[in-house]
Amino acid sequence: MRESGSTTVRAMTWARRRRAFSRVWRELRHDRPGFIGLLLLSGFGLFALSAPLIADRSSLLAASGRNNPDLAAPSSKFLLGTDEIGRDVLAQLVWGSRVSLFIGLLATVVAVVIGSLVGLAAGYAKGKISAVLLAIDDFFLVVPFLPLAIVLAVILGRSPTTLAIVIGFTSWAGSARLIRAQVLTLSERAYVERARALGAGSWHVIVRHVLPGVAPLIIANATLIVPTAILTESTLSFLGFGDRLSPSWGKLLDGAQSSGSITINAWWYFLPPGLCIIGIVLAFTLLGRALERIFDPRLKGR
Amino acid sequence: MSRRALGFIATGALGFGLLAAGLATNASAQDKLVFSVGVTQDIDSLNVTVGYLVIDFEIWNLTLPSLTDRSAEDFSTLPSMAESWTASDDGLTWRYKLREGLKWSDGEPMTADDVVYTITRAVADGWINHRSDLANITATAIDSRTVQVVSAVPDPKLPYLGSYILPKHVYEKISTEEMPNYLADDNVSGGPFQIVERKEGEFVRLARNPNWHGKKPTIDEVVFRMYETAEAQFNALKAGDLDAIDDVPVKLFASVAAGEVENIIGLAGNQGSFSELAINSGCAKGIGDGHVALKDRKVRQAINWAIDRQLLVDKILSGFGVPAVSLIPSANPAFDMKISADEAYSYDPAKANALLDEAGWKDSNNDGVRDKDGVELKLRYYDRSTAGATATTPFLTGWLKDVGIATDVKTFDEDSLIAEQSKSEFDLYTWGWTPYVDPDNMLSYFTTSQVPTDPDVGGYNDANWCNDEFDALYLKQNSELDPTKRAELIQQMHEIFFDEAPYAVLYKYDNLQAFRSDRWQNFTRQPSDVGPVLFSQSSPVYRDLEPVGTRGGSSGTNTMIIVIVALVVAGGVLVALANRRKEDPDDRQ
Amino acid sequence: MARDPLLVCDDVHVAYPPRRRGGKPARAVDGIDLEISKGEIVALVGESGCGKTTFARAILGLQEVSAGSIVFDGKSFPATADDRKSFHRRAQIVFQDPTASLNPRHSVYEIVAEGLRIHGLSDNEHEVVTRALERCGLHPADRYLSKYPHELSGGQRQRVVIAGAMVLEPKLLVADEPVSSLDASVRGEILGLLQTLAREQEMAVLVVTHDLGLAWNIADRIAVMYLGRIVEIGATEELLARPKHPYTQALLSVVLEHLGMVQQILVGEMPDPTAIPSGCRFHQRCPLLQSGEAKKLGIDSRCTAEDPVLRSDNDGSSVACHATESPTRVAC
Amino acid sequence: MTTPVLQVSDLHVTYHAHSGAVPAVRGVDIEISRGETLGLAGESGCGKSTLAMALLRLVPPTTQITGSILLAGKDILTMKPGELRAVRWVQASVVFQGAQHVLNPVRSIGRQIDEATETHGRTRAGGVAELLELVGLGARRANDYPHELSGGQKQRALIAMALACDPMLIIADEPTTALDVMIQAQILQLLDEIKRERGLSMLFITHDLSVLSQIADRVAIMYAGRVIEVGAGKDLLRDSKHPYSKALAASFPIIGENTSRRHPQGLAGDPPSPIDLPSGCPFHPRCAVAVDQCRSIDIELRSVGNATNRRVACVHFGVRDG
Amino acid sequence: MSRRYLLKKVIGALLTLSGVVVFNFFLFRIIDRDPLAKYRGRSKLTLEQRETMIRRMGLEGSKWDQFVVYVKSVFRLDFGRSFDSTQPVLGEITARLPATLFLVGVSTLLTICIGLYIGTKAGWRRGSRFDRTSTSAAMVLYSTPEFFFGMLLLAFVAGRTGWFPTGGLRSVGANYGFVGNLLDRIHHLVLPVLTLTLGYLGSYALIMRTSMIETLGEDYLVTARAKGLRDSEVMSRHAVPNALLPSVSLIAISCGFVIGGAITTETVFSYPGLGLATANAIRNNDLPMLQALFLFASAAVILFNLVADFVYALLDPRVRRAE
Repeated sequence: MRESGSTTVRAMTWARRRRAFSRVWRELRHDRPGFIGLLLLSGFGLFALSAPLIADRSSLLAASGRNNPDLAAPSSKFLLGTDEIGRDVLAQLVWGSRVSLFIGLLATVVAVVIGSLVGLAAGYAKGKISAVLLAIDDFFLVVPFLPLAIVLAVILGRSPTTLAIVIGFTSWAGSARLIRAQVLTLSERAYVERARALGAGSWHVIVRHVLPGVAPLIIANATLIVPTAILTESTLSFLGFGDRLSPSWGKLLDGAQSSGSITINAWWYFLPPGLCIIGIVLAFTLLGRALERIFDPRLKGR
Repeated sequence: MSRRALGFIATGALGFGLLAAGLATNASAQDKLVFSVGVTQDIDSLNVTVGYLVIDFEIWNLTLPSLTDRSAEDFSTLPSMAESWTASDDGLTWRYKLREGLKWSDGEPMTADDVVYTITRAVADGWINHRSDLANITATAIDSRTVQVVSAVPDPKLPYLGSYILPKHVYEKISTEEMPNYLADDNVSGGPFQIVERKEGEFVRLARNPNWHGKKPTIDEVVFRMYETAEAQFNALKAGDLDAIDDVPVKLFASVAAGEVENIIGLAGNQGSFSELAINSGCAKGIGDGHVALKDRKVRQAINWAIDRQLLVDKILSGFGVPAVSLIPSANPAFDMKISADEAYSYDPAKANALLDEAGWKDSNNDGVRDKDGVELKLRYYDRSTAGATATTPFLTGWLKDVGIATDVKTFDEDSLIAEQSKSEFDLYTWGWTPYVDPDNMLSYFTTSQVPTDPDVGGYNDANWCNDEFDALYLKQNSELDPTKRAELIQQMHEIFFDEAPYAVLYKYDNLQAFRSDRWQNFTRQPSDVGPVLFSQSSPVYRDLEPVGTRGGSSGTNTMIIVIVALVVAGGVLVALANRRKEDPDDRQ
Repeated sequence: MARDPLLVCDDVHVAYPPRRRGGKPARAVDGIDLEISKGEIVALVGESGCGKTTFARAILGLQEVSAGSIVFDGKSFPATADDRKSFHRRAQIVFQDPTASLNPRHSVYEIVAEGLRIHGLSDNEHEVVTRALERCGLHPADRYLSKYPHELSGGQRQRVVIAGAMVLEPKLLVADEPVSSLDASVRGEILGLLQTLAREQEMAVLVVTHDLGLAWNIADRIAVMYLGRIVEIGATEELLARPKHPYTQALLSVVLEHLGMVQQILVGEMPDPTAIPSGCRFHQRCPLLQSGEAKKLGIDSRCTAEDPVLRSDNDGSSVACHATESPTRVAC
Repeated sequence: MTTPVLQVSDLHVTYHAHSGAVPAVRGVDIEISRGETLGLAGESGCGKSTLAMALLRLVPPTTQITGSILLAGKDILTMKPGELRAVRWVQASVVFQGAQHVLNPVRSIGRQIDEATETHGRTRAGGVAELLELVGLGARRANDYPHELSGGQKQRALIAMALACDPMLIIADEPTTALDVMIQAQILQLLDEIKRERGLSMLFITHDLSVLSQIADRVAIMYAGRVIEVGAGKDLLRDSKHPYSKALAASFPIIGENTSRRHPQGLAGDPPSPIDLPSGCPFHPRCAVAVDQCRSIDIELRSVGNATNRRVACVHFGVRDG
Repeated sequence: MSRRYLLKKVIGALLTLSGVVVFNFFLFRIIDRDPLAKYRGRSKLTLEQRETMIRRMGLEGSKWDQFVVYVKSVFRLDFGRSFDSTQPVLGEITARLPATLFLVGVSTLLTICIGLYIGTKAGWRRGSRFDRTSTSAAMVLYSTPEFFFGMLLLAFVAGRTGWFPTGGLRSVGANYGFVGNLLDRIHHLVLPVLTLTLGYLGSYALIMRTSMIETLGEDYLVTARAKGLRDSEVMSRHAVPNALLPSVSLIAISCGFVIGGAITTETVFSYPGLGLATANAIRNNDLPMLQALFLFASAAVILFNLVADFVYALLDPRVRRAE
């Protein structure tokens, strides 16, 4: 009896998740900007995955352009031409997409984890803890983000991982505030009150009511942090604080700029990474905004 | 349309108006003949006791006098402050006779006192830029126009004495303690130009010094303008904002050299500047904590064999330079090492591997990195954050990895890197030198006496390398007055340096400079035909430059057109916005 | 008079801390005495802002009591977490808005079973849930188990809320405006359900409402609240037939036009609980004072100076008004 | 007879939501004569508010409105935007439910009231002050902002605003909902006084039948987008004919009446959703006296007995429409 | 305006600022940088000289002592001497401040005016062609790193046409008189301002549009229409003032990003302001300079947020007239 009960519950939970997912999917499919974002994103995802098929990793090595002309225009051999030391731009672009995405996503994970924890705690806890967390959040909200990220990058080093952590560490404040606000509204909800009246402890309330309630918001918010993280990465790399040995898109722009490619119109060197940054940021932004529209509790009720 | 919307439009129109007005100022109403030079390096310090960048030297060359000058053609010694000189028989004592009526730019007389004061204080306080020239020298004033210089040892450099002479009446007020912080903003000049305006990080403007004793330059003013990127600087040259630029990115220079850019010529000058990978050789008399493996000559040689210098020249210099294997001690190529191509270091990873194996560094744990007695061959590799300085790093680290040497790359600002070097706490680091004309300086840097022994004092021996034989040879050439014999001694020093390999000298690079050929002519190179125009040893070009025809003119008309276009656009936008109101559907029922 | 008092509230106060430094606390509940017996339905009637919801939440421990005591089932209010948990098994609350009370992400089954899970009563969960739903008028329960709140009508949602409370078989149910957000035609059904449950389970119900009609529908006793205090309490028929407190009278008059009562529309609005008037808290709006009646009775000065206490009358009702304390009827 | 102030015939209002067309109002005829108050009652979703908003075409632009709405003889539905704007607030104004954000939170009460007169060039001699005094707020409230007023005061301000251009018809859309009984009584009293003093006509929309007994001359009850019963106020509330009206009336108990004591009454089932209306009479699934016919025929309003103004839409009542 | 609100905001800003001051101290103590690197190997400093310098830099004693010295000097606006130029930091900063203020000020003003105008219009006419076009454009602008705009402008406008200077703050050595010099400055400012404006225009327009759309659902717009107001009046009197409220806070928060934008823009255009100084200070590990720049930047953001709070209060009577 009991087992059958819990099986049904589990089945029901899964059915609900499936349904929730298919609802989101359905709504997303009908949300044109969001769907375009998703398509763009899948395109970039495939692009990043296909890196080994397009170019060998060794073509990223400095010496790999040994026998190639420098800054050669696109040709059948080099679809996007070569850079100033004769390396295939396409190879760097495709492997760079991995670096940019990796940094963007890892930074987002860091930001979302910190942001969610702080947001949840600040929203749920009362009194001094909440005040202290809020003050910290306020602080990170006003501290100028780029200088702080640069300084931290200088301190912690330049590997993609540390860069991602730095970016994540400096960009959680907004989501913490957002999540806190949502937690506050959620804990005012009558069903949370009801759970408390049923004798529920904080743990139950957080796990059963608050977390599932903020999860969609966290997802939507995360989708919107990725593009800022990618932009930050490209800015840091462009300013020369990126990892020199990882060909991220920002690094490519830095290379293009310092080698004078813009002036001699080697468009194949600076336009592709620039457009890729715009494209991926646009993709995540479109998707994130669509998810926000879909998940937004204010719009849901109407 | 509501008042608010009008407010928006008004603000927009104001913006447009300002932009248009801004455009109108491009017209230059300059009647002075100004030569604008773009540089990507900001001035380090105009204080001759602390500055060390080439831009600092360029400005000192223009503002500070010296007893003798160098010819533009072949660096031969020319009179400057001194109109003549005589030597004692032993060649140790020299008397310089100063020109008559020398004056500083502020009108104070320039006398033997100034010379003696400068030399004496420079020796006493150990000023870096005077140190090597004056190491063994004492000076006394015989009268106000005669200076007697005594060298403790025979000095092949004399009678050339190019040390900058400072105005005593200014510098005697500055204590030794205050000296490092002195801004050198006195603007008292004894050279052809004097500083008239300086905005840090922006520009330095120099005007002709009326009290200059030499040839009167044609140009009225020289402006050095700082740019953050070489690209922006190049664009400024193209746009006509600048007349000359240094440090043209190689690819841009290639296009200029190919004649693809109108009105601009490129001159690739060589004065022996080279880049190297310094290897901490762990001199027993020095301090520091270099990797144990690097104390082994074979390992250092292996590093030299692992590097493809020709590829660096092709890719990083686009061919504007040549591979190098030993020190370039002088701007004069006559002092370069003489070595046959098959003996010189070349790209031979097999040889590098063999040498490393021989030295006992083998990859016993198969992690791709060689090791010995439990120590991994993993080296701290430091480079500079200076723009462009890091280009070689991916190449070098890649090649080192190929032969089983791991690297841990860290980037420093130049000051911090020098601090690390002063402590000799590094394994490998990249740096570059631009040698003087006389090889003595460059050679002196690798004597034991220049090995850092106190981090606060440091030393030029940045490979932390010492060799008694080299030291002995150095002292010999230092007092060898016969040029042929001296050249032989230097060649012997080269051989030791080559074999000991404290450096992996990478290449000798050209200074890539570009000029407005439609505006200027007479680009004096030093030395003639091969040397650079800007940032040369004694900067003669500024005295020789001549304008081509008349300047300016075209930008004015351009600007007028733009002003009109901008006004029309602004007007159009206003009208369109105003009309919009009528098109608005009245209500949204 | 109460047989087996299940809940005894003695001089309960709830004060919200001042919004800003130097401000006054809001005395939302300002000294309430109330007893509720097993199986009894008591209606707590008052206008919004009178503190009735705060009081209801205080009974359930959802709001901290600043003074006074609440004794439930012979025990004073639990201090430890375990005690509180077991207390919550026996006292439940139903909120005004069923839509808000249901987590939109949980199915009906999960909602109803939530209480059981919190208290670790997972034996026969499915059966208990089904029974609770059916008892609350949702049958066959199977049809509703896997539905989500948005798939239900307002009335059904409120039934689910009640079922969620009933699975724990509470002894006391506090219903805070249980039907005010529902359509009129659905209201009766829900009230009927509450009445039936109270009767069948011997469950005490405290209905918090602003609606005297609702009280007439189901309550055994009515307590009228004004500005944090009960001003009159008594058996439903008695109180509604012969209201004694001028506030109760006015309240009744505005809903009972057709019984021929003259409308006594009070002027102004109820004051803020941060600024409770001195003397009788109702005196500023009291028709007795305004019409001069109080002066005739000679109590006008007491009305403005002395806070009247709730005095039991011999008919079982209690009133807090100086005008009802005739010298011949001193409280026993 | 003079022309009615408002005459609505065969009004259909269909708005478009994501889920498709929603027929919120399906063929409504109502009429209000001068000085008369018509009470329009019904539960949530019955279309009463849509009807009210449609009267001045205050519905979203995509909404489809057919039929005719004659306001003082002129059809609102055929007016050009300019004409419509000139009619709004001058001939008919709206008293919204004050609890919601119907007042702009960042503009003072005075300016919001002024705005109406200014727009229509009808500056009043007494200005805003007079209006505010009239509704019992006091002239100095003009400088206050909505958040500084209580619910009852906001409602008074809205009434003052509605009176600003001296309209002949006031559409009161749930003006007392969410107010406490005592305040509700105050507002009703105020509306009643104003209406009498100025001879205004009023359409009073509410879900609370008991309110209508105080203020309405006639009452129309709506169910699923239709009017299902019309009649004089008190008659209709005491003696409803339509089974739905009956049940609705019964769910507002009369205190002191023993039938409702310990016996709350209501209707099983829920009001139908306008997107998914049952066939025939939309009430039949909840109706205790439904017959087969009810499932197929959606019956029109018909007169009952000899009372000319009593009309019911139910097969059990009325024979012929005269 | 309520004094309490003002006071609360000012105190909050001061608290955050003091947080920054403390954070600043520790942040820059983590960087291991030899303060005397500049002097090593160049000039012989006696032990005494070295100690004097260390003391002047406030690098003596325990961390706590250093902290006290640091806080005291911050109050005196004494940020020590730059490791790089060896000059007092405050002077270096004040010399560059006007350039950046000019750049950021003008572009922020333009961004706010144009962005809000576009956002308002797009939101009000949601779904219209204007909305679709402007929103798409805003999305693309939002997605583009501002330095990429700078690069493109430099390459295609300045480099190709020569209409605008490619960098710097002013023409060197020329004196056109007061008005002429001002115009010369503006001429140099055009491209950097355009870059920074384009970089942030998108996000401002999107913020305002969202805010407008949220306002569209409000009941008071129905009230305003019912009163017979024109559509444009409903928008300007009722929708915009309310939609501005959330935008004010969001724009204030995004001000921090503009400071980042100033760094890249000034770098691209060699515009010698604080942004460029920051980039250089970081490259040179010039800690005293960085520390002060960081403090200034934070103070600027805090100040901007404070101003935004005041603007908010001015716009919103609920805050302005709260007790």
